[in-house]
Amino acid sequence: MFKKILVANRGEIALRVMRTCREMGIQSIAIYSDADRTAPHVLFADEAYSVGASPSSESYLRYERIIEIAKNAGAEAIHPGYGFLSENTVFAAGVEAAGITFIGPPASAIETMGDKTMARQTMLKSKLPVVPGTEHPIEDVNKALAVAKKIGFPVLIKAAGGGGGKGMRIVESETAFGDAVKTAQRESQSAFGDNRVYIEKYLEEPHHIEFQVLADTQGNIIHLNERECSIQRRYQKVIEEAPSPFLDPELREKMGQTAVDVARSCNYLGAGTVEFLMDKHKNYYFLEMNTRLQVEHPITEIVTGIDLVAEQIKIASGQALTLKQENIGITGHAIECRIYAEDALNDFQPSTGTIGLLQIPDGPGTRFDGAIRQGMEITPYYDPLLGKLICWADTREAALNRSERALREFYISGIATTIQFCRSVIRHPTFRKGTYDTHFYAQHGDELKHYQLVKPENVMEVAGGSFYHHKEQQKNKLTSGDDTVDQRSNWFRSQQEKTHR
Amino acid sequence: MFKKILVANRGEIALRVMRTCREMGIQSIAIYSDADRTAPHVLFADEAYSVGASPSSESYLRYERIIEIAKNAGAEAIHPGYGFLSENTVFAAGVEAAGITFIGPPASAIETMGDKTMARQTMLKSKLPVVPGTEHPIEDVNKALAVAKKIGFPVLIKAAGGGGGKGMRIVESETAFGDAVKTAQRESQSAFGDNRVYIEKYLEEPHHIEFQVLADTQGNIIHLNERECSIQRRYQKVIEEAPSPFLDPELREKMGQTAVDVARSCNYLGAGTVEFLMDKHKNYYFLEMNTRLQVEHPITEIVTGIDLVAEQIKIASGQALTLKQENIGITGHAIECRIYAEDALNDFQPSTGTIGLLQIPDGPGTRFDGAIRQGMEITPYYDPLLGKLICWADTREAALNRSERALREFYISGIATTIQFCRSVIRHPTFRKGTYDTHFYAQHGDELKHYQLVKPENVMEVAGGSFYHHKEQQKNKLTSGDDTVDQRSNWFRSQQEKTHR
Amino acid sequence: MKYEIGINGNSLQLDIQRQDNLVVIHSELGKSVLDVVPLQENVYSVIMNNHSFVVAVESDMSQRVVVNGTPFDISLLDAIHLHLRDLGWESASETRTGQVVTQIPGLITQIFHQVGDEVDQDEPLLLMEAMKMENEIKAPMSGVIQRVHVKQGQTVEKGTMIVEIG
Amino acid sequence: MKYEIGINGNSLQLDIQRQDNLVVIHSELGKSVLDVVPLQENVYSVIMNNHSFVVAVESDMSQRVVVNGTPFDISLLDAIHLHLRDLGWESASETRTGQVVTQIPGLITQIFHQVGDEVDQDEPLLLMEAMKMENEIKAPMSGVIQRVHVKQGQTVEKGTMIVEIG
Repeated sequence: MFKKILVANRGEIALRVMRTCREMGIQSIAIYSDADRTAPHVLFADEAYSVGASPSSESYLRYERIIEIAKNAGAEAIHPGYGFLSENTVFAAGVEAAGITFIGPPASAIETMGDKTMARQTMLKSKLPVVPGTEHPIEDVNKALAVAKKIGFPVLIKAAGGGGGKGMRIVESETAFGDAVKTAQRESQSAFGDNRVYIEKYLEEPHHIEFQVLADTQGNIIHLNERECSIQRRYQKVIEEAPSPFLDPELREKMGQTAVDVARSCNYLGAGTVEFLMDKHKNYYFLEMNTRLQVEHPITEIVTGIDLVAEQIKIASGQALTLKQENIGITGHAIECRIYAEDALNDFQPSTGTIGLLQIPDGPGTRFDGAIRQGMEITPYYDPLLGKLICWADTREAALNRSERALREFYISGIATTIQFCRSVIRHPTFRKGTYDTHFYAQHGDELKHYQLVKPENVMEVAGGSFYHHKEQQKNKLTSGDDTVDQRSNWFRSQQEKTHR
Repeated sequence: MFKKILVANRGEIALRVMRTCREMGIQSIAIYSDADRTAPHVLFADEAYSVGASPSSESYLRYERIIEIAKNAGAEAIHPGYGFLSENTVFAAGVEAAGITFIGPPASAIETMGDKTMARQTMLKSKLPVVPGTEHPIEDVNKALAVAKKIGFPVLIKAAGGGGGKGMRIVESETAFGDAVKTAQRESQSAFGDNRVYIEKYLEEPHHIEFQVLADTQGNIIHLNERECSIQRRYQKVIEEAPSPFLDPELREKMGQTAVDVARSCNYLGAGTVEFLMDKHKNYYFLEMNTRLQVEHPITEIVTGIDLVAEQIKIASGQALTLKQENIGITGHAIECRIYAEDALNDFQPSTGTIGLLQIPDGPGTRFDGAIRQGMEITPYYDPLLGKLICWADTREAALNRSERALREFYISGIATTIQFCRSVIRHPTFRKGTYDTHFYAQHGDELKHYQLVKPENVMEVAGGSFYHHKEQQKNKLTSGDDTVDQRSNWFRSQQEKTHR
Repeated sequence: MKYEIGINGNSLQLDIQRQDNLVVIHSELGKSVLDVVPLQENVYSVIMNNHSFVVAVESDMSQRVVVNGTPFDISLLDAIHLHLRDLGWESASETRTGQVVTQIPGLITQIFHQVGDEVDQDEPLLLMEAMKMENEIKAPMSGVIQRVHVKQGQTVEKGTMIVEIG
Repeated sequence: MKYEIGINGNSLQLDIQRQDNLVVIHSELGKSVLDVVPLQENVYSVIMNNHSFVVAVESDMSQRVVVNGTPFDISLLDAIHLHLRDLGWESASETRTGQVVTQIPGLITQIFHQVGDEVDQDEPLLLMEAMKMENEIKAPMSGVIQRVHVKQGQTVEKGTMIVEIG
């Protein structure tokens, strides 16, 4: 087993990976940009190396520098997390060339699957169903437009070099096509260092359902069942659940087998995710394979009881899977809510600032994979994901109730977040019934926005009185220069009163 | 089902109960003393009522006032938590008399079992094995001394009116007996409003193993397997685990059946815990039954997947148990570490102060049931329990590794805690082997204290350099009156540098 | 003292007074007593008529009050301002302004208009990249672009004036 | 500047200098560069030679430094104090004091001695109840009780002088 692993990432996923490293007795090495000097992953790690300036192009994407740090620090393996360099074949190859183990599939599998168009070709060869679309990245916008017209609008423009909704655009009509391609290319370049995009038919009433797979060096491949990821906004997942309310055991087994076949078709190694689109008749199409850990991996961990990062590390070190397909079960139900630093009431604009009061939910069946701290600054440089709230219970209904309880007790002041937005979704009748598809947000977005969780007419006095008190305190501070009066606790007050009795 | 429940408690257990209330769609009512005006349970509750001054005798123990609040607020039930009034028969009877449901057993069962001496008599009648000792509370110290001499020193003096190590004293010899009785009586009075104490033989090399039971109004009684609670200090549990490393399936089944018999012998209702002492030959003795939720209930919740508070509430509302004994399993292994505001390096002296930096562990298999917040004041009025860290994994070894990881990432500044003490225990070879008994702390206490987790010789420079930096900053503040220089983030610095480039 | 509070189109006359540590409010809904205790800078625990709230007053968004996590943009006008309003004077904060100010720091990636262009309300003015996403900045009102203060490729701080529409 | 640090019987000569935002230490162990950044009042993130530490300096316990959660009582003597020590002057903080001060607030439940009693080091002086537990307060040194400042039943604040032994 490895003694030292460098985690080539930041934020919640870096912390997530390091937690498992420590549990396995492996030293973890953090890299950090200027903006992240005191970030939680840096405080957690056994060793920490500065990797450059705040913009990711000057730090977390500098793969040569990262490989050099790993070599100098004596790291035997590199875990790339998700995003950044996780699906970059040049990086994966460079790591291996430096004699360091890349925790992920071989560069060839990343190339086949990471490149969405090559993946489609591979699937077509294996006679697996794929969504209609271009088979090569867009080079000529006019040729691409011809294809788009042939498959019919609306179409999706997607980044060939990575996932997570970055570089993705839905195009409703011919006129918007050219600009949308350019925007998607720019975003894709900035997010993955790769500007290639491709086109795909935009299925109507689709469900986004993905299967987790694990493949070892001995050729064993298993799947860990599905995750339902149809709640998206801005082409990005925001709430996921496992198991999917749409699948029955037969379909689950069939799709799981397809997922294993997909993994086998590219000689896959490690943890990966096979994404399917499913229409309302329960026909499913291969969408893409993500050759890395997914943001939403914890819901699978919770219903299966398996630590996916530990499995990744064991596989990378050459160990054979000890898990058997027939022993993989589903216990209860798990729901993940992604907490972004975004203003849901203001078109999901990213929000920066300093975290004031922070109250993270906890207790029965409640897990938060995050990397935040009271007093911490949220900077504009990186993905706005603050963390993920994952709630488990024995039934879907209980898991929904638990998620709502946890979101209600989740408190972050100083920045805008998606906490209340997630709560609106969880409370929405269509979501509760489990009859939603990927159009949920398009259909109910406005409703969710105006779906006030606290009714204005019920808080006139509490809002007015608090605001009055606040302004009065501020005035007192300015005039007296004394800001401590209001800070004294009740306990202090009662002690004082006692003394004067 | 109830619409409103008053929680007659504070701290982590009040919050724990309210979380389940909210998940069940039940409004929760908090009561608070002066010292607890901004405590987490008050912020969480739907309604909150002041119950008096800070000392518990003037607030959380004022049962008439609490019943009055419950009546006025329209509460249909009262959950007593643990400690305070949870095993007070006058309170339980008063609640029922007011037409409110007491979430717990009937006063008669509390009386039989809550009174440790009556419980012993009941067990003797049912021919269940009990530890030798007095059958009535001590009235005459000289008569009690005669009994103590008969059963032989060392003996334990224990509170008849409650558990949790309060009012408990071990007496090694005749000379110390009188003073120990008086101290135990005083503590017992202060903790439970009841100064009765009794004597019990102090078994050598004993294990403290307890079984969780649930009994409904229809006469169904099941057990949820055991908790191993042998790691104690100051006669108080500090680390518990489930399952016990000492039991095998046969013994577990036999003891579980005894626990159910014990519950049946007193017409038990609700959640209760049957405590056994077990000697090294695996003989077990009934010790006492706690007629309330235990501090350590979460480890049972995690390995069985059952929410014990939800079961308590359902039973109290008259619902029949839907759980069947044959379906109660044990999945994986759970370990609880109690985090107290105590200075483990200084004889576990309680520690008060303001919580500075707070970093609560989280992530896979990690639950913290607490009631603390950064910037919160820890007052001297109540039990020093800040919360409980509960870690689950598929094997005992993995759960130990996870506990150690979580304790290592747990950070509280401003007060002394038992975090590092727990970590010393978890790392101790005897604990890891699982061959410990209740003498673990007596035998290894000094070792644990000096078992430095960070070696002094490795931190000479980091401690010296940080201290130097700190003093320099303080000096700068005093001379310049400017305390902001040091507070600027790296991000701010880098922005500034960019501007000046 | 007399106030009028407005939230999302609802309004209510309040008589607010301080009594020791408490804020006492009289309105047509009756009497409410608020015990307001600070938890952190700008964040308060409020117990009003035995109901518990956590209330944050966002310091750099004027008038935004967050009650149990739900944000509200409120107005609290005292007697003088109420009188001015009755005389037909609108408070400045209620008129739409043509000054476009960044809410977050970021990188200007594209500018769609130049000085003199006519724009409609909600028409995209420019693209700004922040947190790895492109964000459209839209016109807050219809009008003619008076000034453009930024150029493509420029990094801007939060609160930067970028465009003025007149 | 030259210092000597002592922790639990270990001691080390340090030459500590400030270079911009860094603290640079030379010792027989070599050169160490500390990047010290505050996280909260009295709590710092320290990266020293690429190793990450969280260090708290407890303000009201003089000289207590908590490194990654483990507390150490340290002494850091500068050149002047080192010289004084070499001349035979002990610093005041190193002599045991007979003044007993409460570490926590609580209720005095019993007092075992009165003025004039002789007590041995570590002998119980009184019982104090705090957080529902009785705590023995022990004599920090052997000697004769000079003054008792509290009486049974009295509530005391943290930092109260309760007994003096001479």
